Amino acid sequence: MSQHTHTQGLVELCHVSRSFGQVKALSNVTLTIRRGECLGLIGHNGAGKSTLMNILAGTLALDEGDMTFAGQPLGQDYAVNQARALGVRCVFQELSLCPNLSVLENTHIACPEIRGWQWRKQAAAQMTSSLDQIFPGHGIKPQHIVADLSIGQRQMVEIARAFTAVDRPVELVILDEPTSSLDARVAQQLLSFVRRFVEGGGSLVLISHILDEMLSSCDRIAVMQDGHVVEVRQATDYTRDSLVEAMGHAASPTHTQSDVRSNESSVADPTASESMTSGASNAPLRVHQASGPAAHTPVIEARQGQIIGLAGLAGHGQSAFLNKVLMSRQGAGQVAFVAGDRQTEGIFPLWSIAENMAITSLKGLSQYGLIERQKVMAMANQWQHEMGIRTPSVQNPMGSLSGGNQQKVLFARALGASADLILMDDPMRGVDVGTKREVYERIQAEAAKGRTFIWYTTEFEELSYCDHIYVFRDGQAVEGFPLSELSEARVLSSSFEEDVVC
Amino acid sequence: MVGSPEWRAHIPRLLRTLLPAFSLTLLLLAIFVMQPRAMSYFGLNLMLNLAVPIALATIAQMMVIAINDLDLSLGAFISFVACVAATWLNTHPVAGALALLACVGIYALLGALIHLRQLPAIVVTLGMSFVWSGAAILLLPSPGGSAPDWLRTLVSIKTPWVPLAIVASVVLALLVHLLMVRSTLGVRLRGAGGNAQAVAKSGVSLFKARVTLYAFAGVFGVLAGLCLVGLTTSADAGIAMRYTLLSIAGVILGGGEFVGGRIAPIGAVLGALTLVLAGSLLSFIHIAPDWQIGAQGAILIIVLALRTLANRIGARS
Amino acid sequence: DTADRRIALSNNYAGNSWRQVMLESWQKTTSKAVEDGLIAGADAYTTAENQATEQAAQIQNLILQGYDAIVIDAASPTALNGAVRQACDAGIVVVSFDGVVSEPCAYRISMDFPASGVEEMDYIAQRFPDGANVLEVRGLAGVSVDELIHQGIEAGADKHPQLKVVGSVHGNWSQTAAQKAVAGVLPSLPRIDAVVTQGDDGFGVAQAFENSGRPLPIIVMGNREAELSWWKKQHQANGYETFSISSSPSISSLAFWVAQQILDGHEFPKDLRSPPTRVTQDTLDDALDGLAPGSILTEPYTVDDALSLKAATSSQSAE
Amino acid sequence: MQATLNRQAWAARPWIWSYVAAVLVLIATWSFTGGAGAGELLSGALSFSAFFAVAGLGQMLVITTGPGNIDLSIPANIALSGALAMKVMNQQDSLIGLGVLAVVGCGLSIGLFNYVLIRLLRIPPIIATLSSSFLVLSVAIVYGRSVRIQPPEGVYQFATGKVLGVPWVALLVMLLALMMAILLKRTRLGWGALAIGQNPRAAALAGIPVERIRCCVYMVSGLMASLCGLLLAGFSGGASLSMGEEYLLASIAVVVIGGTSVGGGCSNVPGVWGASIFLYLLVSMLNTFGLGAGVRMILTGCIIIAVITAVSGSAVSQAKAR
Ligand SMILES: Nc1ncnc2c1ncn2[C@@H]1O[C@H](COP(=O)(O)OP(=O)(O)OP(=O)(O)O)[C@@H](O)[C@H]1O
Ligand SMILES: Nc1ncnc2c1ncn2[C@@H]1O[C@H](COP(=O)(O)OP(=O)(O)OP(=O)(O)O)[C@@H](O)[C@H]1O
Ligand SMILES: [Mg+2]
Ligand SMILES: [Mg+2]
Repeated sequence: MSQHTHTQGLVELCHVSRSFGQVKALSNVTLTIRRGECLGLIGHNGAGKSTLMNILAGTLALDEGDMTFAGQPLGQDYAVNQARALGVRCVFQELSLCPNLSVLENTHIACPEIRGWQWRKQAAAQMTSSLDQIFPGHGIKPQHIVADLSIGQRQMVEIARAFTAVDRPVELVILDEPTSSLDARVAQQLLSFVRRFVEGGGSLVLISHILDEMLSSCDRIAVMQDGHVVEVRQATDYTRDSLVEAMGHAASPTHTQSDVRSNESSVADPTASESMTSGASNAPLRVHQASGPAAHTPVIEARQGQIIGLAGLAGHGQSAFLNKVLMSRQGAGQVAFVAGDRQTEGIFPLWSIAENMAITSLKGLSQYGLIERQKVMAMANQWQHEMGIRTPSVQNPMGSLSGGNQQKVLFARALGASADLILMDDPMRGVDVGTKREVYERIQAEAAKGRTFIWYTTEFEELSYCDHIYVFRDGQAVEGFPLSELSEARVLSSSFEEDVVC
Repeated sequence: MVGSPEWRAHIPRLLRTLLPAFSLTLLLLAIFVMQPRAMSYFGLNLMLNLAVPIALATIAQMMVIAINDLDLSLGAFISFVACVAATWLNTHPVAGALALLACVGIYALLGALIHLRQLPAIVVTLGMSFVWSGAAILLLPSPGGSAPDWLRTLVSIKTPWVPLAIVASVVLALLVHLLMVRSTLGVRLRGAGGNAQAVAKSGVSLFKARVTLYAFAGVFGVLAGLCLVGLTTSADAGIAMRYTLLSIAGVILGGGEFVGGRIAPIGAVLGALTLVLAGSLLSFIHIAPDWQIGAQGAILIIVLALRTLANRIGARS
Repeated sequence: DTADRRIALSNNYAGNSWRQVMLESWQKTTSKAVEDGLIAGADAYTTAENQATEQAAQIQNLILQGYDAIVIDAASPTALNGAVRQACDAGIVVVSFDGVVSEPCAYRISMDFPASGVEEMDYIAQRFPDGANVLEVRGLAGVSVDELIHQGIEAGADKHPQLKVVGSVHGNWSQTAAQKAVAGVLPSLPRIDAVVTQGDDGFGVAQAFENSGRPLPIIVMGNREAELSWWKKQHQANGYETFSISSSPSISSLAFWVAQQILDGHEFPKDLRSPPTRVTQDTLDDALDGLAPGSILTEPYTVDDALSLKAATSSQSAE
Repeated sequence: MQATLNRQAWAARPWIWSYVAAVLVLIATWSFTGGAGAGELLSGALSFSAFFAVAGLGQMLVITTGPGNIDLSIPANIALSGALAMKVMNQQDSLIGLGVLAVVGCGLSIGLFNYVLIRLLRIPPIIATLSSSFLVLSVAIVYGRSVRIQPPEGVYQFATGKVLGVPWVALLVMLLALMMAILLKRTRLGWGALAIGQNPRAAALAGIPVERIRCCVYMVSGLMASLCGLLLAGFSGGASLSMGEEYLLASIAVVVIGGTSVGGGCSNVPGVWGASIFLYLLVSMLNTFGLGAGVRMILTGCIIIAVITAVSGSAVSQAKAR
């Protein structure tokens, strides 16, 4: 039977529209999700991907249009519980776990079928097996409280939760930017599971801004632009450049290492850096680490105008390091921070976009100690333009922005501040390709003007924009090397070295 | 398992959950040192029996706090229940029982109203506190009434070995722990407080969750009022007004938080007992009357400061 | 002989001047008694919150401490009954005063509140034989003393039909609350000739009238220094005359003596009436003489007063 | 179209409703009395609600910094400050300045003390301020027993005086409210407090001096409460220990009825005034109707709930319209 329905759609969306006030998030979208395929959904920030998936998952009502599931039309009253009953699961872009509950308790929330006298045991077993299957070596216990997990671990829990089948099989899973908070290794684990899942007959929708992932994991890719699906083709028909072009960005040549500005001459070997003195007026930032697992722990040094990259697997203390630097520098007021975990560390939900943007630069926006509203608005409008934040007005609430656009606001907050040291905690989570490129250029331009960046990233590609890279393991930087010595193998080997022993 | 790094990572959390027990022990020790007579069946019962209604009130408040609301009417509600119990329940048991049931119903309705119209619970319950007080004054314009005999006997049962007050507190703590922490219902209710949007996206009805929690609050409020009137044998319209504040303080002292569905039933009961014992300790130290009220504050501060200290030392080791 | 006996005072509230003077009076009387070796100890305990439940817990703690007698100014006449019963069962003498308890095993010393209400109305009737508009300022709703005085006022209104109670507000026995409540209703009221109060609120009422610019009515006062001073000033300015009545805070020492005498083996009836303290125009200057600012008029009681009280009460009941 | 626009403007300003409610109550009172004593009632409302408002302003700032932040030491603070003012001023006009200084110092120190308990001893704010209120009340009892009851003439004149029927006190508190509004809308301290109330962790990471602001917030609350104590003592002809008791609930009530979110991060200065006036007029109205205490209280509660339901009803329907 599954062979028979393979070409027929599992889910069909016909002429679906949805708007939020004046914003038309989706207009007239027609899309088919087939059985046993992984459909990729790609598009710029605010294109309407999450909105479409929310409609599919039953958490948003559509304004116009029809949906069918396995040939059966879904009524106007289609909602979460019906979606669940049909075997549709969704991992939302903004994580949807209860931080006060443990992992297994969160499993019950999503799978109420797990109940009865032994429900804890059952939920723990389900969750462990699901996690083991998708993320071998995850290190998460079902009893852990979610608030204690790092954002990457939370994402793993949520993904694994979506694949736990209790009573009925999972038919369709929607993954909305599942890899944004995962490091390369874990992301790879997920993607290979995705292939196994669809080969087993399941259907899957994958949203991601990382092109390579899309190209390698999806069977077909649908491209969205401003609320429309502009084209759907086999993944093999696309190349990186043609995808970018289809999304509506001018296709710029793929980034290579050679066009990164290289002021490597000013970068010294970190082990030798202690003997170096800087001629610049700003003394370099230097962080000595307590002795760690590795034989030699490098002194982390960031000089004016440098971009320092922090690499390594997620959860190995990069954020903690950034936090430490932030707290030690904050007294001087010359430091800004771009959060990656925007929900818990970045946004102020009750405020408008403009206020969210201005909060770090208030000193410069005030006169006689009073904040000038015009200056705030001017700043917000300017940065909306520069970052391409899609919204009718910067006075709209922060929550009306799509995930990637919220992230851009956080970027604007830090870049707009007068800080000369900017710390970035995996800041590109959810930002689309076109914007990313602009931001990379922007960061380099700012660095050239004398600003210093410390940049933790989970994407290997981004390390090539850094002057100097430190790899973290077990809470410590275990190795540091200049850009010229960067290679994926080197980063991987220092991230893993002793992991094998454990 | 014990001693593994896995386990060690959870020591701070474990310590935090043990803190309410720590402060209670600290207070009990101080009292025993000052008044050895307190260390007896009779002594413990005397010190703790009035803590039981407060513990019940604290649990009621905790139900509301679990969904990120605050009940400012609890004290007035319990006073009203006490008045009903001392009048109608005594003279017309059936009518009285129905009235108490209706009270629980009103609580559930409040939950529904707050959810459907998205009202700030604190304002609604503030308004309700006037309503309950007014109703209590209409019922008992001046103090009086008399608790039904069965209620009086019930609260003065002599349990073997351990006084009723302690048995009741332990049973209460464990029952509510089972209900709110161990059961699947409790998980959904706490989840609704932890991340309302997320549980709604998983198909849990927030409406049901809030109504259920408010109904629970009503039930425990009624129990608190009955227990109180059984102990005092008669009622007045303002008998439990302070329970509002005490119950909030008890929840927080027990390790609960105002938002995020972080509640700890066992801690809440311990917190209520701690507050009551802090008052008792005062009677065992001889202080000039002028400073007695201040000493009450000082005792609370010292107990909490010691527990912060213990927490820090524990977390460091 | 009570030289090795100990007495405790359980008090539920210390936040107003009446209670402050009451505690002071206890302190003075008992420290003398302890010095004289009449009694081993007499400690005063005040709860932090004005709550019957907290006071009940306090009484239970006092039982635990082994006091021989407990003197109570109660937050509620009924809510302490459970604890009082336990004290009686433990063989402890319980004497309640001012705020009395209804538990039969306890002794009660209090002013005749309804009678004082009637007396206030009597005074007004005498000042306005042709009738008057009266405003009633009550205490805290739901508390028995408020209800008792109110009953007295109502009885007085029945007794003097020419007096018309045109308004009634709750001043919560607090100067500021009374001022606010009165200021709130005044605009809607006709001319007020007289105001009856329950204590600690007369001065607030006077303030409300002064601020409203209305003619000053006869405000029946409650023996507070502020009230009496204001009265005196008005009298000097324009011959203002009124009347003041309240229970004396030193009733705590009276209760102490009663407790001590019972411990000593004397028999007392369960219900004792303490006389109110009154101030008239004639006694105003004497009353104000030596009265500390912010204080309240009080009469010292001795052990003889306790005995004569017993005699008076017994003769009353014999009638 | 016009109607929906208006509706949006109203829902965006929840404080309007407290004024609407106040006006309705006023009309109800006047129709009962036939308009007698109208001016008197209004000017009374202005001066009495000024005391609620000034204490409420401080409480509002504390509540703004997030759930769990609440200042329960306001009543004790009022009692102590009133006593302190009267004693320092000693009925002499020449000492008024010194008295005001003492009161300001007292309020700021109580706020600082609260903050120290919260920060250094890590005591939850609600319990910290409760404990400190006991201590402060004890100090007030010990210190205030021999208080000279009368305020100096200058203070009394100021507290009870009027200009064009508007009490001076009300003008002063309006000025304070204006300053508070500017503080919240236009200063870094205010923005910081609002940010902390929404997401304290994000606030710290965005470079906001979280602890310094928390400290300021509690100190401002202490200051406001002590000013309330001073004014109240002046207004009612002297300090008394029980003077602040009703402010425990009232200070919270005016804040939340005025539209400030208890969840933090959103504050509402005009609402504090509106709610203060509303509460005073409501009690006066029910007193005027001459109802018994029980019925009066029930009506008070029902009216409060009805008002809040009406307000949120419009907000909900507007959200749906979006
Ligand atoms: N609750 C809302 N209120 C108002 N506007 C909204 C709301 N949710 C989404 N939008 C708007 O709808 C549009 C589509 O948003 P959506 O979240 O679907 O984008 P997306 O494609 O998922 O973007 P991203 O890649 O950044 O996640 C955006 O312009 C967004 O501002
Ligand atoms: N100041 C803080 N307050 C609350 N939680 C914190 C704080 N600092 C760190 N955490 C939490 O502690 C956990 C471990 O953090 P840590 O910074 O060491 O991991 P990480 O290496 O940065 O993780 P990732 O690479 O996923 O960002 C995370 O869940 C983080 O959110
Ligand atoms: Mg999205
Ligand atoms: Mg991190």
